[in-house]
Amino acid sequence: MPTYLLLIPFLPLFSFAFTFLFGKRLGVRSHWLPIVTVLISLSCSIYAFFQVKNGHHVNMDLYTWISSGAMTVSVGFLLDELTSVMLIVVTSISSLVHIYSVGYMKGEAGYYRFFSYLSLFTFSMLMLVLGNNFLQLFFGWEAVGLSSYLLIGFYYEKVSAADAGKKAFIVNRIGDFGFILGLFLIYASFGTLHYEPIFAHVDQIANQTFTMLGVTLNLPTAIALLLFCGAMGKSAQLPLHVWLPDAMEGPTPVSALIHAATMVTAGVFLVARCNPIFELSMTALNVITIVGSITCLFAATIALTQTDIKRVVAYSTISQLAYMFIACGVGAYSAGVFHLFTHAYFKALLFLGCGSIILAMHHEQDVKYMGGLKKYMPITYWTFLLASLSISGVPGFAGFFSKDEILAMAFVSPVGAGKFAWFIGTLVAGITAFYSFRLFFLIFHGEFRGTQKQKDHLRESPKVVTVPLMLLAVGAVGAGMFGIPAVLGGNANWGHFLEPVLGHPQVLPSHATEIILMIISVCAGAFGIFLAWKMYLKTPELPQKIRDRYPKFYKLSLNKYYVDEIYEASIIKSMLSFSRYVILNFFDIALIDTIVNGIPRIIGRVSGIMRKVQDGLVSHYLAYMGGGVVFILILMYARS
Amino acid sequence: MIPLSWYMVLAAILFSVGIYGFLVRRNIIIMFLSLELMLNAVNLNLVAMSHYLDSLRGHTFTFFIITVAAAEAAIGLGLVIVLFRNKKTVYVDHINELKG
Amino acid sequence: MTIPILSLLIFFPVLGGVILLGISKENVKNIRVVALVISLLEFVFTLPLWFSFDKTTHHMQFVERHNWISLFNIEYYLGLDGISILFVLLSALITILCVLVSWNSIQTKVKEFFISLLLLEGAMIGVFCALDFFLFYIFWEAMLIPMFLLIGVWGGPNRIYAATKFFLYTLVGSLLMLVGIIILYMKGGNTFDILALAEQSYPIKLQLMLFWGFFAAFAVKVPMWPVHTWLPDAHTEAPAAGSVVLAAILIKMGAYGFLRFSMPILPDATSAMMIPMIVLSLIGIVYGGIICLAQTDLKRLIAYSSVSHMGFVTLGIFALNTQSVEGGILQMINHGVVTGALFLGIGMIYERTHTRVISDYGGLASRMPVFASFFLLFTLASVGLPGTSGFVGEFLILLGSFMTRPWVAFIAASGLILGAWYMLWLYQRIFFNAVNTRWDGIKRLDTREIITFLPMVILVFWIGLFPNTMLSYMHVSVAHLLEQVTGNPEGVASGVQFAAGHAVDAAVHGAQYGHKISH
Amino acid sequence: MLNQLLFFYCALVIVSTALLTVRFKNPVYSILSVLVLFFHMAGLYLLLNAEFLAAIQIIVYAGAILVLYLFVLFLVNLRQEIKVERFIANHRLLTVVSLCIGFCLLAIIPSFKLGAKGNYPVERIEQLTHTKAMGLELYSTFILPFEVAGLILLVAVIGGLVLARNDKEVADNDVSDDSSTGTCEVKK
Amino acid sequence: MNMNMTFTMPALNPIMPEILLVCMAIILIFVDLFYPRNRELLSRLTLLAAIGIIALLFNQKPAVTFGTMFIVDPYAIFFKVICLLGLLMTALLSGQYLKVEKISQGEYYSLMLFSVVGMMIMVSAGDLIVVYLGLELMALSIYCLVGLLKNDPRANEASLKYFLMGGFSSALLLFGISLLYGMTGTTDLAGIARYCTEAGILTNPALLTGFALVLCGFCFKVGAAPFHFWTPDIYQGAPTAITSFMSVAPKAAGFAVLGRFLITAFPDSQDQWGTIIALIALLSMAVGNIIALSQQNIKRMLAYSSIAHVGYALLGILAGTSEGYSATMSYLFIYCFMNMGAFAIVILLCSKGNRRESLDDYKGLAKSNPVAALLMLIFMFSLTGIPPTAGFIGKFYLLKVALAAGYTWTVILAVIFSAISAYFYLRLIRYMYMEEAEEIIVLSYSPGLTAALTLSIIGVVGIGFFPASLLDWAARSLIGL
Repeated sequence: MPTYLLLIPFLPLFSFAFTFLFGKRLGVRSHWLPIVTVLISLSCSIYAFFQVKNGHHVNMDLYTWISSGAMTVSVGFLLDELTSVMLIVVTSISSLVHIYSVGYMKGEAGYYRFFSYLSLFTFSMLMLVLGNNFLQLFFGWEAVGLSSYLLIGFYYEKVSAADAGKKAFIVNRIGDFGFILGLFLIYASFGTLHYEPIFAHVDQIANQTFTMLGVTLNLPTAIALLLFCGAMGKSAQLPLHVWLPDAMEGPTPVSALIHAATMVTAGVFLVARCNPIFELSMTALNVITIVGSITCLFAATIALTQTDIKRVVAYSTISQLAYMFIACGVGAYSAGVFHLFTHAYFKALLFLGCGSIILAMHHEQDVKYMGGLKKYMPITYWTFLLASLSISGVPGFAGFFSKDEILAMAFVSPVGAGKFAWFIGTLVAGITAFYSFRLFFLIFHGEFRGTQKQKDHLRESPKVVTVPLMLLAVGAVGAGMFGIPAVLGGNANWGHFLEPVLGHPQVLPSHATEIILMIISVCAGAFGIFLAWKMYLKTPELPQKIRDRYPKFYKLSLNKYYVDEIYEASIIKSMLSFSRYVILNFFDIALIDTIVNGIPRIIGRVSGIMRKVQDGLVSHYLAYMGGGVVFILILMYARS
Repeated sequence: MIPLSWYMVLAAILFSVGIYGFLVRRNIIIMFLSLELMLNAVNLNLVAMSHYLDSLRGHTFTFFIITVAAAEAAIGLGLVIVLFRNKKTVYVDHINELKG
Repeated sequence: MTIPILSLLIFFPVLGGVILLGISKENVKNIRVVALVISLLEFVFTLPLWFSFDKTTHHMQFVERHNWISLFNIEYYLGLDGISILFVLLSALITILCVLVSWNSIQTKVKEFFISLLLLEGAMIGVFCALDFFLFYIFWEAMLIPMFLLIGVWGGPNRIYAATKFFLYTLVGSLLMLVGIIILYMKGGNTFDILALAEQSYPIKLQLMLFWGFFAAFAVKVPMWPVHTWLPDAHTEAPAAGSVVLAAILIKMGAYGFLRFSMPILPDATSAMMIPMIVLSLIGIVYGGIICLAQTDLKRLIAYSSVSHMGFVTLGIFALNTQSVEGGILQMINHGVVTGALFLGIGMIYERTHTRVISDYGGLASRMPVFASFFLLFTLASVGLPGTSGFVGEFLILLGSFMTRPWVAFIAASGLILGAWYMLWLYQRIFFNAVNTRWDGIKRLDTREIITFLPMVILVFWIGLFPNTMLSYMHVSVAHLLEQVTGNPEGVASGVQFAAGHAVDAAVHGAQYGHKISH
Repeated sequence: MLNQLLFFYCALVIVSTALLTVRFKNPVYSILSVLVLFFHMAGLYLLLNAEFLAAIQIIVYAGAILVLYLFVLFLVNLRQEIKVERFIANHRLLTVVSLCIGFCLLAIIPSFKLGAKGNYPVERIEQLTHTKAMGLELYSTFILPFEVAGLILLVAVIGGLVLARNDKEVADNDVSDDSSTGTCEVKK
Repeated sequence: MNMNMTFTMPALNPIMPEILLVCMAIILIFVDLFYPRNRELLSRLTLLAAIGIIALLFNQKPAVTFGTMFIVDPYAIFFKVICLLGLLMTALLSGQYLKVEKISQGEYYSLMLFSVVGMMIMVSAGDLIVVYLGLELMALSIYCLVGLLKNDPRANEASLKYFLMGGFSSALLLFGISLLYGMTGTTDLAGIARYCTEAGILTNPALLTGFALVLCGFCFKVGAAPFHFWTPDIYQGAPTAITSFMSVAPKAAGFAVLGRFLITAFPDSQDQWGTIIALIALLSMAVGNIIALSQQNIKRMLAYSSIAHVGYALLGILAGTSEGYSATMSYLFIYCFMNMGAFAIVILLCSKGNRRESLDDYKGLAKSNPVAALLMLIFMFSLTGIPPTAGFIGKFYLLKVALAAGYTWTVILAVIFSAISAYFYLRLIRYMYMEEAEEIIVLSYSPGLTAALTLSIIGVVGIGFFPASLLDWAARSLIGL
């Protein structure tokens, strides 16, 4: 079996174990091992990519993990086009974040802990993408959840951080609830959990039905939707998106790596991986598209009014992920993965940029106290600008190609919700551009609104921080080169490369439509940028006016549509009081234990009464005995 | 000729009178007397039966019962005397220290 | 078998107790050391079982058989199969840890404590080895005496109530079982030999009656809802070692009883009662999970979580197919390890803080990082994170129950969410959040305590990553068991109804796929 | 006919005296009425030609036992007996009980059937005389009960002695002396 | 005519043990008269007698003498052994107890011997007359023994109560016998059975009444509800040594007679008395176990527990099978050990001026006297019927036979009652092990007491682990019947 493939996940694992156990002694040197190992993984991944490019696929089992009766699952690796792309994304961004963290986390307590967790995450993510069966996917799925839990709660003494970590894990669990049931259904229908045989026979479950409690369901739809539950949890789609913004409590590199570039895209990866199943169910595809579209708009509108820079970026992440789901929903999986790829870079860049700003601002994250940072931190400024352009879909930048492909596909796709998705997508393209540049202008232009003390300490971040920024900037600009559509003279390598796994979209847009759609979305983007410039540079009082004009909308968006509050009230509070008052106090204490303790108490009472009979008076004893005699005599007659 | 049942009725009545006395009187000596009444009822039964059964078993049994009655009387009265020494009473409802 | 190894295992701890009796109660040191040595030796003695066990047969192994009370032909009949062997090993291991965790925490009547502990171990191993129903009952009841003392003498403030509750609850159950046993003995041809009893077939009415008789004993021990209320009290009041044994071994015996007696001897009743049992288990899972959210006491919370987890076990057992039953057994082992470890941990901090109130804690992670990491590991294992021991069992149980009745898995899986909720919340309240300054000077883990944890850590990963090393012991026995119950080594037919009998023809030889890929 | 009249007379007296015995306020009267009862009982025995028993009835019962009762009664002299309540509290309930038992005993008499005849018909007894017949029986068939009866009397003697003697009062009695030594033995 | 018959000497070998015992009793009186200072000698002689007679019994041949009035069969021998064991243990216990209580009458031992003679005669009686006389012999001696503490009003009250109720019950018994005699023309047990079956009067109300009255008499002797009322008062009031004696020996004798009466005289009407015995048994368990819950005096608690145990023992009788009787027999045998043990501890605790009969006196016993506490613990668990003690074996056998006879619900109720009983046995254990001592008790173990304790613990544990020989013996004892 190819060693390089084993090295990719297991080197980070080793570095995790080593750093976690001995990091305390290593102290500030504890970042070396993780960085080295992740770089090796990166190189291996690149090697693997070319292996695949030359047609060397791998599907091998390491050992049998669980085997019970007919059920056999092994730990095994599958290397194909999709995997190789994911490998590149994960390892490259992970290594950059590793390096970046050396600067960012400098002098933090638990420095070694941070790096060991990063390695753990890298390992889990790689296991997730490399697995050749659903159970290993699930393993990675949960393991990344764990590492995100640990990293979000890195500053565990902050209650909000600890809460956020817990929230992330539990919300994901809710998604996994569906996911694991999906796995069971898959096993029930295919008798195995390995990709290969499943996708080999997938066509046979087309319009199969299965019955549960008298309800008859379409089998592919059921499987697809159950799996999609998992994806919704991981990729923070409505209504399970609530954990991602809170996840910003974690250190910024973590947000960049886990909550922007890699882990949150696992949901998209899952859908893409299972595309043969999804393809069989129009219902599922429609659901995905609609959920994607709604989330897309929803998140973007929230992002408009947030002032915490990381939260703005977080919401933009949610809406970008929604784009990817739209892509999957309309059957343009390769487009989705393409957007995943590009998004990884520019979004990571945005986050790391934020990180660099936060460093400079001494962990001040509120945009209200920023402004005019341009002259203090040029590199951050330029890289951030590139990222913003990319996300706004300015032609030539990575974001432009991927997003427009998605929109085009949505427009022409046979899926019912396609058009709707296209409309929302285009709208959101504008909004995205607007809030990205709103953020950009507020941070870098205008007057500095912070304290004098902060102002004195403003300076550009060290090399170890800026170099990764620049490298990512390259990605953010150039990542699009892999998938330039034919209409723009490209040869759509991306689609061709992934075709073996993700198949070929049924309908392709004609060049004309594609051009038109492009122009529309570009205009939307441009308009957004212009509006941002107008509102935040030209006439800064304008936003206040609008706020006063539409206070309701403003409040709604500022408070994220009160979703958290609703959940808090409707689910958590009610659950807790249900548990305390109904289950514990009523059932357990008032009902069961009263009975349990009541019986002895009653017997005790009876005993107290019965002993009264023994009143020490012989005559009474004799009377009772006489009564007994009579009783026995009567019984005797009865039986005679 | 007297039928056996007459004797038995008499014995039964005597026995229940004895029980009655044994239950309701509070003077232990009277209770003993009632006990003797019961024993006599039994004796009457036995003698009458053995008469009609043409056997002596009943008679001998009666003989033994009388013996035992004597013995019992001796011990019972001894107990009563002890009781009287301790508590200066022979009333059965005064001895209810042990109860519950 | 040249040496009667099982008898050795049963009576060596008893002998150890006698040895301890000899030591003067003044030099506590020696008592502890001797107790430790004895438990270690005991564990060493169990190792041959592990290595020389023949996995290819469902027949009993290491059998010992002698006449005991010929009048009722009661026999001294011991043996192990793939179902029981793991529990014997676990009992031996757990006892070592109990000795270690009681090292300093037990200060009064030390000698008596370790004696009862060793006697308890002997009885527990006896329960798992006994193949004669009468003998089994003897061990089953004999176990009560030392446990009653452990809780009642060395327990917390409310110990007497807890101990009595535990004793009476269990006694009522087991006495009803005794009646069942005797009836079975008479209907089953005047023998207590379990295997022989399993051979015969009994009328269904009788089977149901006996089933409920056994249920009374086993369900209380498990404990299944609604007869679970003794567990929180017992756990809360018991000393650390007591809780550990209770969680790790004692409550497994109920489930073991179902596997060893109810199922093979009363197959028809078992199949008939499948759904009611499953429903009870589901209630237990959800109920236990929800009630944990309202707990303010560390030990109570873990105790209720045991109710939930044991609900999974019984669910697996009564879902009656290969995956679920094997999962159930594995889950028992896992729960023994994990919950045992959690109680060990609680014992350790209780020793330091003398409070079990969750809200008294907070921020311990920065004060005792090593401990925090251990505890996190076990928390995750009990949450059922893949890669830890918790996952495999629960996965197999859910899969199996899904195959039997899909809706069951839907309800049961909600237990996973609740589990994550209350466990992580607990962890947060103890180790995260702002530091409670009361614990600034708190003592870190010493070497003994770390050593106490290590075997558990190893087991957690071992079972999590290489469950087959455990599962492989069960395969044949479980298949045999299921054949006895359902007449089919695969267990009950799949309850997943597809329009066409099965979804794809691959499903039929899907297994082969698994194998083909894995080899 | 004469027998029957005799029976009725005796029965009447027996029942009435029995009732009187249990009703009299003064125990002495009770004892005396019992005395009367015993005599008539003896009369019935004669009717049933068991003259030996009749004799015993009079000698032992009337002569010995009742006298013993009288002695004890006077020993525990109870003037207040006349004043206080004769019956224990709630004796009506107890009356009911005794009536029930009496009813049960009477109720079964109709269904009574006589058992197997023995080998002592009346004429044989008359020919042997009742006393001799009894003697023969006692010393042959009933020798064991006879011996046991002896033992019972022995126990009665010992028991009466143990109970009745007063250790404190008679100090120079060897029994009490050994008892005192017993105690002093305990002391040292 | 029948002169020659008159003077044939009946065979005396079978009755030799009783005769010897009587002689020993009389010897004791004389010893007491002539060596007044020598109290040890009396107990020694008693022990000697007990052991000797047991030895004698073991190699006695089955025989019938005095016509059919005296039967020596394995059944009788078994019960005689139990009675003598009771005597033996009591003799062992008495030494210390008499010292503490300052009981000085020399008649103590001889009266005990006489009562045992009475029991032995009851046990092997083949005729109701003999049964009655043996019963009276036993009862009269016990009345005296109970009232032996003349200066203690409680003892006096106890004896008087016992006497009154005993007289009542024996009157009932006699009336019943008279009816039986009238219906069958005989008082010979076997004869009764023979005649009943011949004449087919098994369901005749008069006969049943007689039977029922006799049954009541015996139930009183064994102390089964609703004829149990004497038990608590008498147990509490009597000298503890006598209490322990009463709790074992007379019960055993009573059961022997009851058993013989039912097997020999009324074998064919089991369906008449089965249910009634079942009811009596359940009632006894209920009364015993439930009232015992609220007792504070240990002797009283043990009294109620003994009522309950009578209930259990009756489970064997109601089956009416020989297996059932052997169950009851082995149970009584085991009960002798565990109960004697418990009472031995009670005596051990009682000291001059302070009898320590309250449960509170047991608080913290485990700390001050671990050995005594441990022994008491074992006896208590044995009484509860927890394996691996002897009590469990006995209970198991009883439940088994009752189930075999088809009394399933009776057994289930019995089981529930024994679960209830666990509560008050546990309470004592809780006091000993889980409560703090109010006063530190210093105990003195006299050799006799130590011997008694050793004997009973060996019995309880030994039979618990190796019951086979006892059970086989009990089963063999019934082959004769």
